Amino acid sequence: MNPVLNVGAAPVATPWFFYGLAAAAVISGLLVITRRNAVHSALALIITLLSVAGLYLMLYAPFVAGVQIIVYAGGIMVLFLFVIMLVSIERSVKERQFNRIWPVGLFASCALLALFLSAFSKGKALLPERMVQLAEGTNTEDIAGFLYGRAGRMGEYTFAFEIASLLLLVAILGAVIMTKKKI
Amino acid sequence: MVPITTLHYLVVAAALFVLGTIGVLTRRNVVIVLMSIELILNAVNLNLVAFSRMWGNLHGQVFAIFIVVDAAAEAAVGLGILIAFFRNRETINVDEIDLLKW
Amino acid sequence: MSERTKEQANVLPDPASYVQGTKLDKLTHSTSNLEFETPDHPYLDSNELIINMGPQHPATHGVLRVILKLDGEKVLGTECVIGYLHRGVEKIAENRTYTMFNPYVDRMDYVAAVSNGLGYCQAVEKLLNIEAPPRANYIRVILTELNRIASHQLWLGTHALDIGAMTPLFYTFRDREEILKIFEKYCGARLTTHAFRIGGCQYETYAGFEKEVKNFLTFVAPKIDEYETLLTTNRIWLERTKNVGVISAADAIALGVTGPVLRASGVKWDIRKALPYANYADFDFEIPTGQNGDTYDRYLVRMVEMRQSLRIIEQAVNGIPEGPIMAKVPKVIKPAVGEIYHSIEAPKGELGYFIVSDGSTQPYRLRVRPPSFVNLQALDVMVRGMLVADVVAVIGTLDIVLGEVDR
Amino acid sequence: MLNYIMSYLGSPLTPGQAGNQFWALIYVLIIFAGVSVVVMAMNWLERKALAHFQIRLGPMRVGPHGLLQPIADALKLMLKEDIIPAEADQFVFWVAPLIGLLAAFTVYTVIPFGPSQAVSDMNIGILFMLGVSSLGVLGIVTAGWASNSHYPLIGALRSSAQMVSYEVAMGLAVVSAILMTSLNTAGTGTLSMIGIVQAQQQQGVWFLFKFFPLGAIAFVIFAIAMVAETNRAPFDLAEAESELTAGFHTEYSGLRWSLFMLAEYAAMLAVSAIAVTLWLGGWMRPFPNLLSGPAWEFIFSLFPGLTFAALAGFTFLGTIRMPSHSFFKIQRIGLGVFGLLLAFIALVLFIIAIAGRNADGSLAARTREGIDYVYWFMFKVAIFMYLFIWYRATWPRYRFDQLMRVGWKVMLPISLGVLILTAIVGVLVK
Repeated sequence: MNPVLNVGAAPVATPWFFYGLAAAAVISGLLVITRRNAVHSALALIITLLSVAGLYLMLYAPFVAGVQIIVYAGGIMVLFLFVIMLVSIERSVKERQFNRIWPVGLFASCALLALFLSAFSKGKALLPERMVQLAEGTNTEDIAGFLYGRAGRMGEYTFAFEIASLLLLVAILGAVIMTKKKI
Repeated sequence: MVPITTLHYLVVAAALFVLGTIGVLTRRNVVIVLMSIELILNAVNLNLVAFSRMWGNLHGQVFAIFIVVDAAAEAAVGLGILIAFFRNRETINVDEIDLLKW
Repeated sequence: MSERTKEQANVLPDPASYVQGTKLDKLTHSTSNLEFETPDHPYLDSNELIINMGPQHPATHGVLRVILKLDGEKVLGTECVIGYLHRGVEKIAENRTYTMFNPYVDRMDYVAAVSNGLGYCQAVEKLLNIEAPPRANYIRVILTELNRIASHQLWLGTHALDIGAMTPLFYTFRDREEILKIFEKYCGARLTTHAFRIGGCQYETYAGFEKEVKNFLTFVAPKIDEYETLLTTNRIWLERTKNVGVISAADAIALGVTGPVLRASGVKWDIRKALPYANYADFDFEIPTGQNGDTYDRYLVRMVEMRQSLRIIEQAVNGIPEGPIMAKVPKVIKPAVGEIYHSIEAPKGELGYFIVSDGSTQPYRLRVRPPSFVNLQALDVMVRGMLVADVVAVIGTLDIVLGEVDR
Repeated sequence: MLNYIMSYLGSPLTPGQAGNQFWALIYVLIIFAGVSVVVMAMNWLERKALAHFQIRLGPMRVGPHGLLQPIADALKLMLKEDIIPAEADQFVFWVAPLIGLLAAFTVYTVIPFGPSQAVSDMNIGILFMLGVSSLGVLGIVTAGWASNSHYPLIGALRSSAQMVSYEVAMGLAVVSAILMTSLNTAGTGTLSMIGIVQAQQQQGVWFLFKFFPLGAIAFVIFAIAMVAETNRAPFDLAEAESELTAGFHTEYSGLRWSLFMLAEYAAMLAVSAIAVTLWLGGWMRPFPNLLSGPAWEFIFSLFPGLTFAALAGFTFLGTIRMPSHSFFKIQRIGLGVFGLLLAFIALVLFIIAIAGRNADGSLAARTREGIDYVYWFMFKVAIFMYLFIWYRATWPRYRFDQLMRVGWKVMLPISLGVLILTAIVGVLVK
């Protein structure tokens, strides 16, 4: 069996794709927290988000990937850039970038990383070796089944979904009220 | 080459999560702190989707969508606060935001 | 002040009496919106922006520089910086004889050069106390009104282009071309015509002049309807012009605004009717006025003015008398000591010439009252509190020519 | 070895999926080149059509009737100095046009030119498309910011606000079309671009005419929003020449500026393709069910050839009407050759149409079908392209607050209402 011939039918989740996307995500994540200029940070964050969307696609979650691109990259990041432009940042670029307790923060985060890694290495045996094949073709329908219910029954998350819409409404009102000069 | 397992995704997510916490704990610029929070949320999402793949059901993906909704709300409100704050104090440094009222 | 100008001052009607429906005691200058508005919220302004519009800008009609103070897109105030096209026309006049200076006035409002020449020639004629013969006056009226149409067409095209409608520009320029052809045939120049001389006209009309002008009248009337079909009821055009750049009649009078801008605010003030010069008194035409004083009304007023000009030209062409075209003018023009102010209704408003003569061959002082310059003052009043896009619309609707503003 | 290559290239092509990476790469290259050529042609067409709207001739000097003008333009732009302002943020300034271009071109990976004429058939096709096309705004925003100048900044702010606002109405209109795909026996819709067209085929009606006038209203909303989304007149506030000199690309010059133009035109084509796919039946010819049968099939398959024949005819007419002066000799020859080329293409298309008139699965028949699909798709897109030019010649520009008012207070409620009504009617019909 030639591995190349198999590609058309098999998923394209070759390890190279994974390593490339993971490296892009982590490196640009590093750029996000180290750049002086907030716009550069935002651009790096966009690359991270798109890489993570690619990882979702590799995990057979195309709908989540689509939502990630639309909501995060197309919506939230535009909002971020918008705000960065509104608040003039010429001054903040020249200022000190890290706060006084940065060694403490760095140490705590590194400790967290060590905790994660030790947990992973210890608990490696708990994770199943093989991944379950998810139906990619009906991914959207299945998620819709969870959110809206299917065949006349309420979905498992319909109530939570409605609450989420309420949350968004409250967030919209809150944002409008806070940013308006005069109400 | 080693096939990609759930653990690989978990490591990437952990790295992103730690980068996010470093950003939140050390940066002064509120905008970048908010972006770091987005990094953290993304790491969590990646974990959820990876576990969803591992167990072969979609609950993780549904949760990921809820977290995206939450992130949108958080960004809107957070940036709203930021703009209101900037109007009042002309600063976006998080360690200068240390008064409950003025 | 000479006897004649005093007499003129007595005859001059009070512009305030022309205001329709406005009580005279309300005609005081309202200063409320003339000060820089301080934001009434206690915040520091995070996004106040100073923008330098011009002198190199596609929509400032030349080299006008407008410094805009913006809050986001909202205009908090403007400051016009002029003088980029200053050539010292008034000073040049002091070093030229009256005849030699005549071509210079064409270079002020180069869009309406004929009107400029008419005003200057009539002012000097008044100073010399001579009258142009009737046939010369008829030719003058025909050419001046043709020029008014040409000027309004140019205004319409550029104004529409500023607001984003590209196409009317080309239509108006196509039709303006016909007017320029008539000018070229009459005096050899298209833009800076130098058509008139002190005491009348130098050139007799060419053969077929009347016919060509009549042809033009039948040609252009449907074209004006064509412009109107493109714009008058266009939703976007209405939204962009209605209630944009509003100036009240009181403010307009206080700022000295004249011409279509004043008439659109409801003041029925047109020097052709109020103080008839040349032989405008012979013709039957109407003065269109608006009610709201907004950009749309100014647009409508100018459109009607074009049609009224067509009426005047038609009457003039049909009634053009035979006779001399030049009055008896001394070879060397040496007016008596004295001063004169004469103004005409140029396409853009009141164009006045104030000439002080010390009895020599050159004016002692010549001062021009250019309509564009005075109208431009109203810009700040009109755009305050509006958006950046409205600044462009208002500059367009004021119909300024920077050659005339800067002189 | 040869057998291996043959088997690799001949691996079965599932609908919408290019079979293997090789074909995917070929498709991508064809689409990239094709879109670039179409953009150049659009450039010429827009200038010519706009000129004729405005009683001008447009480009006439470079080539016969200015046919080579796009090439001359491209050459000029490539040779121009690439100026980066001293105070600009160098990196962001450099990367901004690329973001817009990438976003505009990535969209084409899911556009179905035919049932199997697509790079990929994504399960989330329309979602992907909306998401990626919304990334285009990032290019504009970063360009405006990186220029470090006031006009571009205002242009960028305007355009980002505008695109984000109109995306809402656009998305709701799209959702109402997607809702219509679910009105089948299974009760499940689809987000796949190919699936959407196939749903229209099954239901036997373009979604434009479905639940008249609901589908039409949603279509009109989308048609307006897509003009705003691509920053074209009358919504071209972001690059309003008379207000902001050139908006977000004021400081750009040369090749970098042309990348913005390329992205803009590619985005126009992309949104038109979405509209065609969602409401106008995608690759389907008119009346595929009503006028079915081999005879009708054959008549409709003559259309591509007829179109090119008509174009060739116009070209020959232009050759005849050219002034008989020695100055025009070369131009006349050039135009004649161009006409011959068009006539040759028409001939080839006719031959294919006749050779493949029997739907027997032979190569000729498959080629004929493929040409028909792509032709009808491009034909519908071309109508939208003409509309874009027509809008530009006819209307003045909206003001910013009016634009926002139209977006939020008119389009959004109407599209919401249409969505709800579509759902109600869909349930009632069932």
